[in-house]
Amino acid sequence: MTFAVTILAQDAAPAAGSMPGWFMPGKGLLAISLIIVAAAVMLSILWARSGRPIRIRKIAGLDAVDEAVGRATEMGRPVLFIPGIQDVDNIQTVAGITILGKVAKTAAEYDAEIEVPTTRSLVMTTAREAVHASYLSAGRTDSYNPDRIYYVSDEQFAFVAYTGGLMQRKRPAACFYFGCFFAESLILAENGNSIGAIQVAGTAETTQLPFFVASCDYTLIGEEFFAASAYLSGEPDQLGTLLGQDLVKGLAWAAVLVAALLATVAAVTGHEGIASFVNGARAALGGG
Amino acid sequence: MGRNAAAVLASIVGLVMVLTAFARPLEFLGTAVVDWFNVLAAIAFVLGGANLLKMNLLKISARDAGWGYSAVTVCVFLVTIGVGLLKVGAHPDPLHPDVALSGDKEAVGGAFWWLYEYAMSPITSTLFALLAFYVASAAFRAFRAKNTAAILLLGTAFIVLLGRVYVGVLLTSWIPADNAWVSWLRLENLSGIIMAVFNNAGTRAMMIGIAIGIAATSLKILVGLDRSYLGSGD
Amino acid sequence: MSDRPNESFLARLDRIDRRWIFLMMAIAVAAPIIWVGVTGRTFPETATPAVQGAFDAIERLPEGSKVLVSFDFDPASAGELQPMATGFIHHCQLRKHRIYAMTLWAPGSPLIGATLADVIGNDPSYRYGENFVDLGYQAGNEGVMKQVGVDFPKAFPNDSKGTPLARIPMMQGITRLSDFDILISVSAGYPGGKEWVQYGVSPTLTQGHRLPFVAGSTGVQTPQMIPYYPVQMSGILGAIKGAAEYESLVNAKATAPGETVPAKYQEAQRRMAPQLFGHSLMVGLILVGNVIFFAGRRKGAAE
Amino acid sequence: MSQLGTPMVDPAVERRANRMMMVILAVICALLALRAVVGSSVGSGDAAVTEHGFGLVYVQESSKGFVSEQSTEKAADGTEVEVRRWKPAAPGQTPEISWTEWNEVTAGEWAAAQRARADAPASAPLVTVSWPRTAGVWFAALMTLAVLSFLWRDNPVYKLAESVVVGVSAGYWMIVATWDTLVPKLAGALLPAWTKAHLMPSLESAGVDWWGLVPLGLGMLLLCRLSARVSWLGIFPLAFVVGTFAGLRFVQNVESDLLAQVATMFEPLVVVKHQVLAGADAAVAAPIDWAGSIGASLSAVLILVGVLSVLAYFFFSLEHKGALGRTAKVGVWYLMITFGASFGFTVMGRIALLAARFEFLFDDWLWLIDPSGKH
Repeated sequence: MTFAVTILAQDAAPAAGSMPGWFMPGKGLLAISLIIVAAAVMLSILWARSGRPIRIRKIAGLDAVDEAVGRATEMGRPVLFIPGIQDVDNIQTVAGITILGKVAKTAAEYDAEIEVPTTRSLVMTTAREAVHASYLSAGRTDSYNPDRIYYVSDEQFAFVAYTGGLMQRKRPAACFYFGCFFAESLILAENGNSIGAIQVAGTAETTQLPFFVASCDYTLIGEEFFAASAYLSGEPDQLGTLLGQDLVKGLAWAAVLVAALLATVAAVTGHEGIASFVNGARAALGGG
Repeated sequence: MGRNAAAVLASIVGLVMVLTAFARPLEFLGTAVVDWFNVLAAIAFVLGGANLLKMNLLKISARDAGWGYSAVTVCVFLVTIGVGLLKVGAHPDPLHPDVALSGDKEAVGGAFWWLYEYAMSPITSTLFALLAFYVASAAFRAFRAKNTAAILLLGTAFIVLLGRVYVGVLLTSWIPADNAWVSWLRLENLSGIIMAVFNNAGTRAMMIGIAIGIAATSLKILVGLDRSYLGSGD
Repeated sequence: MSDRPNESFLARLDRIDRRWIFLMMAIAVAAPIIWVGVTGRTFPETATPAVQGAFDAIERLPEGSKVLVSFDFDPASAGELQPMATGFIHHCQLRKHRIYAMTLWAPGSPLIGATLADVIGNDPSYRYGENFVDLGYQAGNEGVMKQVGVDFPKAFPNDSKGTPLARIPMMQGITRLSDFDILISVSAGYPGGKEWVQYGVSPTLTQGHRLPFVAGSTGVQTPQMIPYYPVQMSGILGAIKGAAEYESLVNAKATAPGETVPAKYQEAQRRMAPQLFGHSLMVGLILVGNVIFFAGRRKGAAE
Repeated sequence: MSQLGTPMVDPAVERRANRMMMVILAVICALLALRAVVGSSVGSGDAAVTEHGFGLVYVQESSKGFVSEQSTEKAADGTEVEVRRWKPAAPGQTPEISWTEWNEVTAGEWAAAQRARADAPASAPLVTVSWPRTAGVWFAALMTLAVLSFLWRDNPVYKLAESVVVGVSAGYWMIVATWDTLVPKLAGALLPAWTKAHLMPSLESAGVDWWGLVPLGLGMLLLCRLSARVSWLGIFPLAFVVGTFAGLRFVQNVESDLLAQVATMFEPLVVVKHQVLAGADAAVAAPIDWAGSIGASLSAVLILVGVLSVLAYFFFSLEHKGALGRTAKVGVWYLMITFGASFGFTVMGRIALLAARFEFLFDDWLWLIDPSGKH
């Protein structure tokens, strides 16, 4: 507690001189938080590596991925995968490409055709690497066709125009949307719905979730999307990161509860010490 | 080998970026890399453009179904690049009329402006407007009161839809607005409460979860646990 | 006609070709546009707190305050956001604020010029470089926002015409974001209001000086912005409804009772009529969908 | 390519659809002809004329001329340099460089100008129909209809619009990247003098910025992808980008979403509000506003319950059973309300967009309505 108050006091008064000159003022709490997050994830990975079992709850949409790819194979229709419409500087795109790697592996094993239109040149390049690696590990490099992973246009709606038309013409049996999506979410999902495709979506764009929820068979909500690649891989290291996420979430959960209770105590009792701690903590965390 | 070296590179530059948030001498890197990325993305257009041309030219030469549309795409693409690079029809900057390419590329009246104003802009905004139709068909099909969760979803959508237009205001105008005990029941106030309380809580919690998810995904990249974006490297 | 002659009306309605729904939506939106276009009538609006907050934040600044307006949208979203941009500029003009316009969306730069010309084009008291400036587009998304926070002239070395900032009188004394008196963002997504909070406004909070921030946002982005109001943001215009409320606030200030309001300042209010019919159609569709659902369930239970 | 993915279309259905398309096109043409016959009145007062055309754009001529003058200025290092500055030519002065610009005017202004020119030719600037822009409005209108036709079914007109927009937008973004990123940030950094002389006269540069070599080098490595032999080098720029942004986003998200959102939860669950009375210092003695207090307290409690229960839903390593299961269920309810609200809000925006497209068709193209007084 004393330690926390010292940190808060330093953050509240940026001029405090105890930090070295090269260290940016007001960032002490952030540095400690980052260390806690990193430590939680790292320790969980080590925990998982030591061979202790990790149970992960079912995530409905992910169990459907294999089934959807299998159905596409049976019907002789392609699988459509869209890794969002943002560039590789967005972590959602990277997470989407990781999932693409897993889906492509399933597709390679089933010998289903996978089609990946992208909005960015760099995403095209990255997606080709991931898919190629999947075909390689499935031992089917001969079926890998880089031309099925291609660039359309950086413009969101030109991409939608193309993809919408593609869906009506090629009628993919399974459509996967994993990445950062904006307004195109519903146009894609409604088109997929109208051709009767199995659709699974995952995004951290909270504004688009309602549309995926309304039009897709399964939707991974927010953090579930980031958990998906670990879940699909089933490797202990990856599952360990999920445990680490839960540890951090547990801390956040407790912090939220404590924050509300402290603020209530401060308001009801009018205790000055608690009130100044509440204000200091809020300011240090960036809440104004 | 290449793949391992690349993963090490990713870890090193990533850790340096973490430090930019804390170390004054590195602060400039935080903004500089964004510039570098933009330049890199601009150079990457060569790959995207080459791929676009290749795919469409293949279609044209093979006389695939719909090759005519590919020809249109290729022509329009090349014309846009041509008039955009040469700033056709755009006058130079009035401060430097002697430098032919100094003008605004999107100056009104220029060829690039024409393509933007009369081809790209109306088509993209109409595509965007298609959503008005799709929200209607999605709502009709998906908003059925199958269980508690679905009832909450459609009930909320219902209240917000009504509360945001004049009909909603009229429907509950009989509830006295000046009595604080009941005035919150007016549709326009109810939709405001839904936004401020339930939506606020849901969005906040999702943001916290997503932040944790992004942090964990970034960490996986930083420690080299997630390398799928690097492919096989062979 | 039907291949299932014994099917009930409701069951057939359930399988209705979705193109009939599309047609209904087209009529529900098109007809009121013609009606409003011919009669010129609009619905009355009362401002919600978030819109009033936005209005007050601009209203309370002294005359000649420095207002940074970021046009973070493209023509595809202009239907919803252009009335907000017009309204903000109109309000700043009434309050005689100095307007600094910029955009982080490449297709947004032509919109700046068009909006400024539309609202203050014929106002002799607004001279370019003294009362308003068009800083144009800058690539780099939130990188520009961070740059603007520490070194404004580095992020925007010249205006949209290429004039160096040093030669623009109203840029004197602008070194960083907190030198402005208010930040306005009209945004359609990424980068936009949310990023401005994260990279522009929040850093000023931890520095102890709070930069007032007002955002106009599309309907879809608004729920995402709500958690930031009222701490990080002074006000939000949510969707066309927010724009219509704001328009009516500004128009009430701009025009004396009985005077006619220029049509260009009623764009959002005009669009509320198609909204009314569109929303009513949606509500009707949800109701019909559920009538079908419950009738189907009762029938299923009876069999 | 195999026959994978070729749509199974019944030729009879296809023929019927094509016939229907022809009928629709014919109806549209007939309506346009009718619209032209009816015509519309443009201009006011004396200048009013009936115009049978529509979707026309009028422009006014405006000549620009410039003259230069040489002067000596002190450069940054103190030496004197010759500079040539340009300014607009004064009336009567012969410009060294000149061109004509065309500015859009309303139909009313056009009608008035026609009238004025009839009275006194040559004095007024030329006002005329701009055929490129008129063609543009018509092209835009037809493309708008082409996109809307996709709602009916995929068809050749839609495919045309699709291929146009893919080509034009891919080109558009490449040009934007060239002029707004490559020229100032790469050419401007490495070749400042040349860039200033030929491409960006307004560039202010203190000399070569060697940092520009970093993205150039990365870009060159990326372009190695084009050759099969050195293609593997292309993963280094990818590793660089993904690595740097993983580092940046890690910090940013913890700071701005995780910590800042936790910070918003420092709100008391019990709120006491007082009635607002007239007078500045009345607040102290004012009676408690029970409805307001209960409402605000309830809101605070509901927000806390919501945040905690939705967070509980996201726990992955614990089965959703017992207390956690019940909490997670409440979390799902909150999520559904959030999604419903979001959906309701979005509908408003989407309808506004559609309204804007219809306004374009009715206003700019068909001249059926005229809210902004353009014609």
